[in-house]
Amino acid sequence: MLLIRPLQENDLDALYAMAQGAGKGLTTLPADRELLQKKIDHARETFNQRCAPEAGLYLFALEDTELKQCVGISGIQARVGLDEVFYNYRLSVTVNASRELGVHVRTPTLHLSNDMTDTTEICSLLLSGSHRGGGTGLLLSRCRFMYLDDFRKHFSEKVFAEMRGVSDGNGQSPLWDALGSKFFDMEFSEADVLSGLGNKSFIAELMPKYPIYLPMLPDAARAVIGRVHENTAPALNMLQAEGFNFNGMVDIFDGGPVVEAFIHNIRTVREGINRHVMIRKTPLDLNVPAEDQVMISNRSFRDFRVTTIPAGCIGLDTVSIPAEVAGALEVESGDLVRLAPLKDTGRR
Amino acid sequence: MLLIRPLQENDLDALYAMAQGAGKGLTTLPADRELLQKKIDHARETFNQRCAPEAGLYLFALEDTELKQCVGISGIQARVGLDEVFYNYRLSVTVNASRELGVHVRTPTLHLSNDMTDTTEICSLLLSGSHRGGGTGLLLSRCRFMYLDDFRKHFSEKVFAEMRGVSDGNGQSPLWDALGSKFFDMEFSEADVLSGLGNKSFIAELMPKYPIYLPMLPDAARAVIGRVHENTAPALNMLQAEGFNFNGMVDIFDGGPVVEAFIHNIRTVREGINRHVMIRKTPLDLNVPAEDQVMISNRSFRDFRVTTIPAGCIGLDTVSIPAEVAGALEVESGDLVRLAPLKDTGRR
Amino acid sequence: MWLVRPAQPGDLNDILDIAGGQGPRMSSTLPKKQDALAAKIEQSARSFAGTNNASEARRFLFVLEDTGSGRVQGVSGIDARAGNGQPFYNYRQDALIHASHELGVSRRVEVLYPSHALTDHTLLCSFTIRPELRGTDAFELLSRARMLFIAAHRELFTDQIVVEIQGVQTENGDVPFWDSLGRHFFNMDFETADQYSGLLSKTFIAELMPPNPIYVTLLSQAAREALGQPHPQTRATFELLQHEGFHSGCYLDIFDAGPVLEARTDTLKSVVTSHPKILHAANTDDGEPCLVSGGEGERFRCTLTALTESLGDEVRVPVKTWNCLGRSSGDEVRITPL
Amino acid sequence: MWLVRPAQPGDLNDILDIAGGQGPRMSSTLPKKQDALAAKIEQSARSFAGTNNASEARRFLFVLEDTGSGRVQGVSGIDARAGNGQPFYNYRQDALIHASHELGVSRRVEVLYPSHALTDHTLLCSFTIRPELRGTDAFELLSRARMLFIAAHRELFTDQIVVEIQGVQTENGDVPFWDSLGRHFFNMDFETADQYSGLLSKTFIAELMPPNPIYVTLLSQAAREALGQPHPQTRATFELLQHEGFHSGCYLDIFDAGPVLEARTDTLKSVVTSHPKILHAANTDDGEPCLVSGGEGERFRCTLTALTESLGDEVRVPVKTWNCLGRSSGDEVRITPL
Repeated sequence: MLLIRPLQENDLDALYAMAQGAGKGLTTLPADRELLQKKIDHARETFNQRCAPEAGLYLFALEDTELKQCVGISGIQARVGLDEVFYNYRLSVTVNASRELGVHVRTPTLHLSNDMTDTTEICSLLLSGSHRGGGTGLLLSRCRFMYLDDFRKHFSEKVFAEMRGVSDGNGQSPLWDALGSKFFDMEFSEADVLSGLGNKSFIAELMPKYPIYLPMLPDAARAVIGRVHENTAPALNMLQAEGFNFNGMVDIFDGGPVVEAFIHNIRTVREGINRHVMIRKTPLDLNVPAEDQVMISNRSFRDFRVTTIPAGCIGLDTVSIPAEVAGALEVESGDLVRLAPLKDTGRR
Repeated sequence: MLLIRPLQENDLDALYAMAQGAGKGLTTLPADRELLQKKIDHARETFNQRCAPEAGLYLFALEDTELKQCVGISGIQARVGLDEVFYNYRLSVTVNASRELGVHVRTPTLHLSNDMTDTTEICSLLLSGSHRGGGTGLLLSRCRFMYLDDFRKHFSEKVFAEMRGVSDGNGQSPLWDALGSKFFDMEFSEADVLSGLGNKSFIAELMPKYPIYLPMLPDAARAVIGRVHENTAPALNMLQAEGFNFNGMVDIFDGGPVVEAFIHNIRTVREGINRHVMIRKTPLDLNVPAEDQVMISNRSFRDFRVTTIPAGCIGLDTVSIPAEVAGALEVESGDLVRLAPLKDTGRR
Repeated sequence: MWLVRPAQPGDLNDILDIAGGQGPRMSSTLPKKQDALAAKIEQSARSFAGTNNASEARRFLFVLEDTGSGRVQGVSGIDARAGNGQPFYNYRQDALIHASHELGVSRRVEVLYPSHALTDHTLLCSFTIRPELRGTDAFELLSRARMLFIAAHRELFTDQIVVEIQGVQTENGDVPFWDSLGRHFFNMDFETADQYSGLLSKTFIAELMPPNPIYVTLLSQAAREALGQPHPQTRATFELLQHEGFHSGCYLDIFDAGPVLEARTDTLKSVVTSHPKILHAANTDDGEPCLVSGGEGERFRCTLTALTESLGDEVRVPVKTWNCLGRSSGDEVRITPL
Repeated sequence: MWLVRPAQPGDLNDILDIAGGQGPRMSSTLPKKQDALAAKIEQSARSFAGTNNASEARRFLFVLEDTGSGRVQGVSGIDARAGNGQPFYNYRQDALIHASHELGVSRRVEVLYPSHALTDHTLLCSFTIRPELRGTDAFELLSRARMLFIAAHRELFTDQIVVEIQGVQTENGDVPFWDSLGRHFFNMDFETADQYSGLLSKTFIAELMPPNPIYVTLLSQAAREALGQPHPQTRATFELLQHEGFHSGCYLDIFDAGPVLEARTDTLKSVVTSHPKILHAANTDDGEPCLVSGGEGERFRCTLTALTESLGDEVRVPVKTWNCLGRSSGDEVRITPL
């Protein structure tokens, strides 16, 4: 069984192995044991409510219950930009027009912005290569929306995700080459890592503060603004299907887009339903196609657990699940659980 | 009967009388016969598709069919900022933080923006004092959403409305006093009128181009940014109920908010249904409470007409309407019409 | 003889001829259209005569006349107040230091700020001369006669004086700075913008110019190299003005990034060295070559002369110089060495 | 006698005493904490001795000693390069003209631009003296000794030299400019920010300073009135520096909007007038009051003297002056009138 649960102390080795396998590009989970340990500690404090709600970092592990091992991770940062400064470029338009001369020019312009400050970010998604496919990625990502839904007061009304921008096989980013490198005396990967480590004062010190007029950048750089890396396209599609939209913000280094949604508009949230648990005696084949699976969560803040069951288990007021699933979710007969389809049902 | 139809040549006198009665503040419809005539001409060209779609100005008249007189007007501008330059302030946040000193300051900041350029605006709503109440304002405003719905390709995906900002009994605006007046050597009302007349080059010439940090403005000015004039509160409530949200833009003069919505998310659009017309022989009392009325449109681009009928007329596939209503709508038995509740049904 | 005097309506065709014969930029403040030029000459005449009304800017236009043929061979001008009541646009080149203490890096970031700081300073402008006269004494006369006029009418001008020097242009007429910046916003070629700048109110610049500062590092390499560089053809002008005491500051032309030269009016070489003297006759044509000017307002004249003797408040120059200036013995003139 | 000489470790307590006795701003570049001040004195000693490593900024600290009591009564300093390897922050006051041709209106819009243009210019700093000596000859000695040091070590300093003058502060310690601008962004009072500025790397300014230009019209009236105005208590300093050839330009302090004075190093009065001379003895104590300096680097000394005779390359001053300077007959010194 694949089970979502809060990240735990003993996940460090698995996490480190995954981070190593992911290589560069995932700057929020670098392959650094000390740093990963800090993240785990932070997550433990968050779930145990030993840190301020706005400082919360909710990290979920995907556990393969047969292997008893963490094979994936995903996260929610309760608020960004409260401890450090959170930067984006806002892709805006400057219009210059002269009626006398009959000239009307629209100039796309990047404005340095901190407008995502104090907003909830979904982040840190990483799935072990061995477990990709079959809707596992969906479960790992979308379980977060069930959590956001049930504990809204801990999060902002809107949530966002930063999508990785375009870079070539060597990790070179056209936007960085045309813009960032002119101001930061370092490589893209170095800047990206520094930025991921959280101390962003170097950005305040080195970043251009005035707007950047895009016609002054080369075509290659302009072309990637607001576009995602090809490896990230599936993740973007998934979020768009959930109701996330590009909000005009892009990453200051690689130009990757920021997508956002009101929590109440997220499909997983809209389509979620509550049912009372009934433990079934009759055996059940859990191995159904992803289309027929629904996510089921135990709605626990401290020990949030989600797995999938066949849609057929859902009754009018109840959901009938095998004892092993109830055990994994730590629920008993009569407990209220929440359900949402794993895949897009096209009901919209 | 109250009937929405395209504005016509012979509405000039009524329009002029309404504009005179409205006084200052409605800068898009000044009491100037020549200007009003131009607006009518522009609207006629738009409905007759004799101007480019993006230049369209759709003006609808509310006719009291007994009086045979126009008693209200509302409009849609297909695209703003294509002919002149369209300015707003974007209410943004600047974050300055020093980890070393433990300082973290968020400074609300106004950035001059042209980002509404190329977007559809709903505008020019004016209702004669004699006809206020009983849902007439709703009909006059919301008929536009039925039009936007049926002719989406003529409009942008999003539409917006600028809401009148706060000013006192003498027409003094606190934001203007603190900001605009420092740069424009004129009265608020004068600037507002000049701006409404469409030639906005004086704004490019006189407007501050750098961001305005709000802590530098007096409290009275800061307090009105993004707030509406008390007379406009009902209009704002109506638009919010329709699904419009504040989008972070405010008027450069009085700080009034801009609200926007995706057309497909507007309640009138979401709740709209199509039915085939059936002319009923049995008499029908059209005079039902606003709660029980539905808007009915003939879906015509050139000769768009909307009125209200009792909700009870709606059948499974058809709507049964009296001959007089069919006549007013210029529809016949079997024609497809569109219906939407006049008031919030709370179905959401 | 070469004579510099106020432009007159009758000079119109000669000036048009000269203005038309220049490259695109040379004529930027000198309209090529007959009616615009005629209006400019009339405004100049009012400025010399002191008959402008209060709201009209004082703009002086001088011509270089070959007294033998009576033909005008060059034009130069002074705007008493740059911008003539409107903003006078420049870029101000400045640098910010972007340094990270933690990373131990420091970078000099050049920025161009839109500036009107030179608005209302006296501006030398409209300098246009037949190419074959470039670098000659007549060339120097045409340019420096303006300083003598300023010296004699100091109260009409400001303490700071500026002059724009044409910037870099390639042989096929491309302007690298314009192509890298202005073109994107004005949506027209350099020559068109330049012509508008001479003819129209500056409203179009306020409307079309990018409203925020520009990072130099984002300009094309050719544009960066052109910043503050004079066009090779302006070499003679540039050196003459440097010799007068002008120096490049941090201001650049907004269209071609040519340098704006600045000087303090009271330290201009011609102003400092040209004291009023009383005119007397010399018997010979020999002597030190000098510029000599005389006459107020519309009667201002300036020519080249040989100076035989200068003792105390008196100078001796040949009588033909008197005639050229329209002055006679005992009149006051100004003299400065070539 | 009054003697100006390089600060030494033994001066620490005297300097702390003086620094603590000043108003908040006077000591801005002079730390009040013992270890910070000791480090500064050591850096100064290395700067005088020329033993800095390449990356360390040269910062010179002078003290005014009463040779009778041996007590230090004042301090002054020179940073060879303003910012000491980091950006040196100022506001540059400039104006834009907002004019509408159609409406016939024109407005001068004052703007403060963040600027680092003075980074790396030589900076006079750390001037602190016991209040009772303000305006005396000792006061002039302490300030101008630095110019004589610069004249004698010209190669260590840049062509432009600047000095920040304390800005307006009310009697109860409020700084109107800070209250209208900086306070909103730095979220601390003026004194705290000012202390950090002296003690910490300038990273916090990059992090906290508003990143965009500031419209003067949006400042409070008290803040607008304070722009470029010196604190009344700095009157003596201000006048002394003006007399040296410093003038206010367009740069202001980012915290209190006090003026930044600028001068060309080679035109400073003390630099221009102080030529090297050979020292000889005078028999009397009478004569013209002068500043006299001698000695290189850490042996630099400057004092007040009576100058009896100055002929050619020679000067005659009393022998007690020799002793004070640690020089003897035939040595080279610099002399400049008070």
